[in-house]
Amino acid sequence: MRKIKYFEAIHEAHYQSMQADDNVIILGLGVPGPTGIFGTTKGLVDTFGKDRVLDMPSSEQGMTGVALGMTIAGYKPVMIHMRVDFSTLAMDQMVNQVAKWHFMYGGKMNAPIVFRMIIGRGWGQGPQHSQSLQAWFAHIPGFKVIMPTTAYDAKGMLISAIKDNSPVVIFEHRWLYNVDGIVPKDPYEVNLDKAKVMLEGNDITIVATSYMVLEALKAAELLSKHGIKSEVIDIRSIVPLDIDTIYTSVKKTRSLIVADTGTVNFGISAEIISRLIEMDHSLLNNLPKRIGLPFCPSPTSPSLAEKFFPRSKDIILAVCDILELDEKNVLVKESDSKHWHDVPDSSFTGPY
Amino acid sequence: MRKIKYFEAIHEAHYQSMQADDNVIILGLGVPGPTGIFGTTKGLVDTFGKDRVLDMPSSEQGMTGVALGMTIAGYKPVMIHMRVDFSTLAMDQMVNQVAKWHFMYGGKMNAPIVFRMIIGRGWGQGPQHSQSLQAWFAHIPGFKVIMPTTAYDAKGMLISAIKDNSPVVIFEHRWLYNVDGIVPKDPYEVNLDKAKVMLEGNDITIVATSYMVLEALKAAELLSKHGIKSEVIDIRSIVPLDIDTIYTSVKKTRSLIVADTGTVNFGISAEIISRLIEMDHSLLNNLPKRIGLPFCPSPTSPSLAEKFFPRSKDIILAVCDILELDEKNVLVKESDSKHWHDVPDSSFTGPY
Amino acid sequence: MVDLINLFESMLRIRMVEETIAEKYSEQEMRCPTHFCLGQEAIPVGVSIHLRKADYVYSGHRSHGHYLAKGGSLKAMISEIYGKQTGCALGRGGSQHLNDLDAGFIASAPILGGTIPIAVGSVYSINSNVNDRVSVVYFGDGATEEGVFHEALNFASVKKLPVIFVCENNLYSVHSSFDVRQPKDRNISDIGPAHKIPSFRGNGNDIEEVMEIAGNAINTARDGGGPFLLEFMTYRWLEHCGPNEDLHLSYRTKEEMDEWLANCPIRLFENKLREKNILSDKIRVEIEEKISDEINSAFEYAKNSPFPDPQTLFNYTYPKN
Amino acid sequence: MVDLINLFESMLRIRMVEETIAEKYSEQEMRCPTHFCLGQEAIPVGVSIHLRKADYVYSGHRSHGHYLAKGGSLKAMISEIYGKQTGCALGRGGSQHLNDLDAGFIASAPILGGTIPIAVGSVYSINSNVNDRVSVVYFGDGATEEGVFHEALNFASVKKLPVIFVCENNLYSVHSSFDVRQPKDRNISDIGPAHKIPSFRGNGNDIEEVMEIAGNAINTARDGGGPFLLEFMTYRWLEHCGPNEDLHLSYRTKEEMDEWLANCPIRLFENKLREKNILSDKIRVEIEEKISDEINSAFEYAKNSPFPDPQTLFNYTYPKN
Ligand SMILES: Cc1ncc(C[n+]2csc(CCOP(=O)(O)OP(=O)(O)O)c2C)c(N)n1
Ligand SMILES: Cc1ncc(C[n+]2csc(CCOP(=O)(O)OP(=O)(O)O)c2C)c(N)n1
Ligand SMILES: [Mg+2]
Ligand SMILES: [Mg+2]
Repeated sequence: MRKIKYFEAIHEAHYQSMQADDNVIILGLGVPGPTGIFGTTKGLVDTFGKDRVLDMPSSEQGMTGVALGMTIAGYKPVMIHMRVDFSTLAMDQMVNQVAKWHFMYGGKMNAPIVFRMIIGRGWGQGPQHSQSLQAWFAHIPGFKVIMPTTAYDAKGMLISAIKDNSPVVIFEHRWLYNVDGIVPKDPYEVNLDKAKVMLEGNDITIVATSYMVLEALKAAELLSKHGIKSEVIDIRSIVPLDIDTIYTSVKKTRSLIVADTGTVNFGISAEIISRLIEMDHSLLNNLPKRIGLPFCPSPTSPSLAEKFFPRSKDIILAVCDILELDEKNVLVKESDSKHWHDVPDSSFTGPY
Repeated sequence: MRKIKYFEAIHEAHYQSMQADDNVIILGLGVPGPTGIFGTTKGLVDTFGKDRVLDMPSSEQGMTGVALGMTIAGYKPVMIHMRVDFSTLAMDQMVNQVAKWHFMYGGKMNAPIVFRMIIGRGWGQGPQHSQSLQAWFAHIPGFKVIMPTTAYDAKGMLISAIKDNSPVVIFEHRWLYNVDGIVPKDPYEVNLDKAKVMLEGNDITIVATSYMVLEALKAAELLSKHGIKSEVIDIRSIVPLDIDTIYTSVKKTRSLIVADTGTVNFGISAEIISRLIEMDHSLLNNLPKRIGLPFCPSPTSPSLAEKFFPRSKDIILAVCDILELDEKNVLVKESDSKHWHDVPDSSFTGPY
Repeated sequence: MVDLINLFESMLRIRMVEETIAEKYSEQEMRCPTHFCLGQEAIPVGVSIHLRKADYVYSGHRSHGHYLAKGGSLKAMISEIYGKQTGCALGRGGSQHLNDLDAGFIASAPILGGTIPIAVGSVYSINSNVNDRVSVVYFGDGATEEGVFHEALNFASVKKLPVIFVCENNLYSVHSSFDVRQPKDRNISDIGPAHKIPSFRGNGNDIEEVMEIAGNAINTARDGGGPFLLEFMTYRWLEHCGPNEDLHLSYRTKEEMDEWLANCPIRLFENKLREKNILSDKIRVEIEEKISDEINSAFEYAKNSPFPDPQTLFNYTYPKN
Repeated sequence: MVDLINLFESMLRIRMVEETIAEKYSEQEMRCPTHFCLGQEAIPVGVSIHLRKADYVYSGHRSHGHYLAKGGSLKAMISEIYGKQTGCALGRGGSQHLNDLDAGFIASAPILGGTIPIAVGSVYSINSNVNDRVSVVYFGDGATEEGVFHEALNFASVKKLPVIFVCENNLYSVHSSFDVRQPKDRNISDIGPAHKIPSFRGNGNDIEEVMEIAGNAINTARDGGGPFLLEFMTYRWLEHCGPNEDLHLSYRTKEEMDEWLANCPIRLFENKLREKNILSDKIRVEIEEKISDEINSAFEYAKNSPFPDPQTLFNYTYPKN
């Protein structure tokens, strides 16, 4: 059973998709370049050439339109934004054209484009480089929106997304890139509409997206030492949302935490809680909690970022609060205040 | 007690704000033109000149940046988008610069810009001209987001918004423009952070935004003939959200409908329901319902639009469902299928 | 050789279709924003004469002429404006979202500048051998103020794609005159050279001039000569959106209007054809009758067509896999 | 008369500040993305020499030189990079969000093209009398690919605003060379004339040439002559972001790098000054020591400054009314 890293899984998905289908094109600034989008497109140009592994001007809006045009020529473009923040420049093309393309011509046109949106945190990315806008795309009919967490899903869901006839927006968290997992060599697909139970438990349901799944698992592990059995669900697919899997779990635990990488207010956690309550208004035995970015722009200074970006600690506190445990019994004292939590691991030394 | 129309109230707010403060500037394509943004800026150019009532190129992104620059020169710009859909072209400047401007320079800069976003429905506005994106702006820390419903609030909240040091995004529904209400002549302010109980009742709480408040009141009137007393709340302010006023009402009625002009999924209703449940997980005696745009782009054909845009009928059906009434007893049979509900009143004959 | 009568007929057909829409608009059965191109008919006809079926055409909000000149189905267009299931977009789009894939009219959409980069991308090719399909995109002077226009020019130039950017400069964007939006003395055709794109400017009401300029550009692009930017000066006769005149709004003068009315592209060409004895009263009447019949049956077809079934509202949010 | 030694000192100061940041970056106490301008020092210095305190300056991600040349506080900048409460943005922004209102350095921000229209708007005036403040905005060659750049040029031209658009063309956008992003043989200065903006191009490593071109533009703009677009050719020595060299990435050649290193703006100018006997070893050492002292005390200040109190995280989401 082969283990590779998340970024390698994406690379492999690209490679195999391009090999299987001559019409797959990858575009974005630096896509054929020496660092290849954090390694995910590195070297593809050598195999597939610079017309399919396409560098481009920094014209996010125009190049999104170009990608849409490419679909008319029969291509299946994968467009990459090194930060989701840059896609705000392309919002007209994405929302007014791409998302509605199939509908507004009565089903005659398709827009099979994959948008790879990289999100992240840490090392002072700051206000304009660390947003996590999945709620925006989820609000627009026409997009599928997915957030793979494991290397296995990163590969399988990207392959599925490229094959899909809809525009698919993928959110990839930088802090997952170096995490490894078991990934079969052969191409395979993972459905774009199913959540995944990562850990079973009866006491509380922790529903999470992307990197927050890892923090949830970390929290669950610590909690389990104190007899708390958490059920951790990786949402994976924001649109369509697999509410049934979540409902089944909460029906069992009657307790809910939703942990997301985005801003809490008007974010995706609200949709999840609402749908559950629309299914059963007395589903919960206690107050649910949402964990995500608080309501201010991302600060750069590590001292502020420390408070801004939620971690397993915050999930544990929330569980303690919900289940009325004494957090002091559960939380391990954090080692030392000079050690910032703004890097995924000690190998990371900046600058971005 | 003087009655004027909603659009006249906006006009008056502009006039009085510009008279009170020489630094107020209005900009947008056609702002000084003969139709003056559906009458709301008509003739202002004669009093205040074309440098303060400023026509502009169709460069939404650039002109948003220009407006932000104007604040550095001491001006207070009001920027108008004839459809909120056009603001998608300005999303980078709005979200990455304007919303974060105060924060990202440590409080040294302000961005006191008002964005007037016109939303609407009907007469085949279609996929690219009838979105209602308040959920997007509400998700971004830094904006205040308001949706005045009455002529009184349209004037008072616009005056407040112009005075406010934060960027304020106002959503104005075209179908409110010709509705009149009591509006004092003198300038006055209306707080940007308070919901308003429009009708008191004990049976069910209907929380609504903008034009949907009128549909809610219509529904409530009909329901009252059948002994159902609805409490109708005009949310008015999306950010900050006056959850306490809503909570107080639902605590009393234990039943909730949220009716919004935007897409339901991942929209503002979800935030409202979530916050209520976070305050009290057993608040509701029955399932809450969200009413808004269903999950597809806006269709143009009147036969589809008829089903797409929710009306009082849909609210009544929801109430019947929640309170287990027989809807056949409540609903008036609609007159005739040839009569489309795609105009606000019979004076409207297109073309936009 | 170009059949001159065909050209004339093609312009007159657009004119008569638009006049009929305008006339019937007050019946309130065409319930969608509708932008008329009366007075601007020469440009799409003069361009399309050089196009093949396989070539692509894109447009914005004012697209009827572009669609018809490229061979788009009249019945499907009128039905679309009536919001019917038989419309070219199954009623989902209305006047602002025409398409007819069989005719090579790919898409129109009303967001300014929106279709410009799409037109560029659609002739991108990973095969180095020259793609002899060209892509034409029409847009107004106002649309050139959108940054995406410049982004599209830049990329088309980098990749030397066979795109003909056609600006119909009618001096106004809604009610705003050119000089409040753009440097007074600049031509839009000045923008091409900044991106190393050959650019030409001509009288958009003179179909022969349009034909010549467009022909040169299209043929060169087809032979691998890369993109072109063409600016044609013209004038909109009716209000920005809708079937009425709008002189009462006073954003433009009666003198200006009269001058342009005198410059009617159809009358100018008709006079020439008559001078050359190519067109006679008899032929003109025959053409008119033929067009009238076609229009009548298109409207009848549209009016008799069914509306989309509301139950199908969700059918096209996502395509099937 | 310009004090040539001052110019030299100003360039050297930027150089030495950047070198010190680079040197200390590996200590991992400057925890934010940091873009160095080593090799590009002549442009901000040659431009700023013509600027008054009241003039406005804007920049993008690579802003240290622009900030320092305009007189931005070194202590506040270093503190900002260290994420400290004493930083010019109270630690909220980091290297990419410098500002110093007292010095007229209004804002830098890393979204490409983002500050360009802001610079334009900030010298808009409703008073017809000429505003003798000018606004300078620096950006790279890559930023000119953003549509907003063109939108900003257009509006500045329509309103004849005193904006100096300064493009530092260093041939690369991250690792992508010019020709994959823009028409190979176009100059960015070609774009100005399309918007009726006078434009000039020069050697950005020759401070005297920069000074001359910039002076002409700034003085004319100040006198009501409207906007200018200036393109200066230059080269980035270090990696796109961060303190290291990056020749091993092979997106550029050693030959190219060596050529530009030989073209060091500071060395070129130093040689001239020495030839003219304006600069001696002794003076140079004095200058260096003075700068060193200033840098040392700025770093000491920054390191000893407190971090922002986490309790103040929400302080600046909304301003007070
Ligand atoms: C992005 C965007 N902004 C504004 C509008 C509103 N709008 C519709 S048509 C139009 C006028 C455009 O003028 P021009 O491009 O010259 O075309 P014309 O109507 O003159 O043919 C405007 C501003 C729009 N559709 N899209
Ligand atoms: C809108 C946007 N797209 C992409 C980026 C990523 N990015 C940061 S710097 C940079 C290179 C810009 O090149 P250039 O403008 O030439 O400036 P240089 O770095 O060469 O000084 C890019 C693409 C960004 N910051 N903003
Ligand atoms: Mg026009
Ligand atoms: Mg560069």
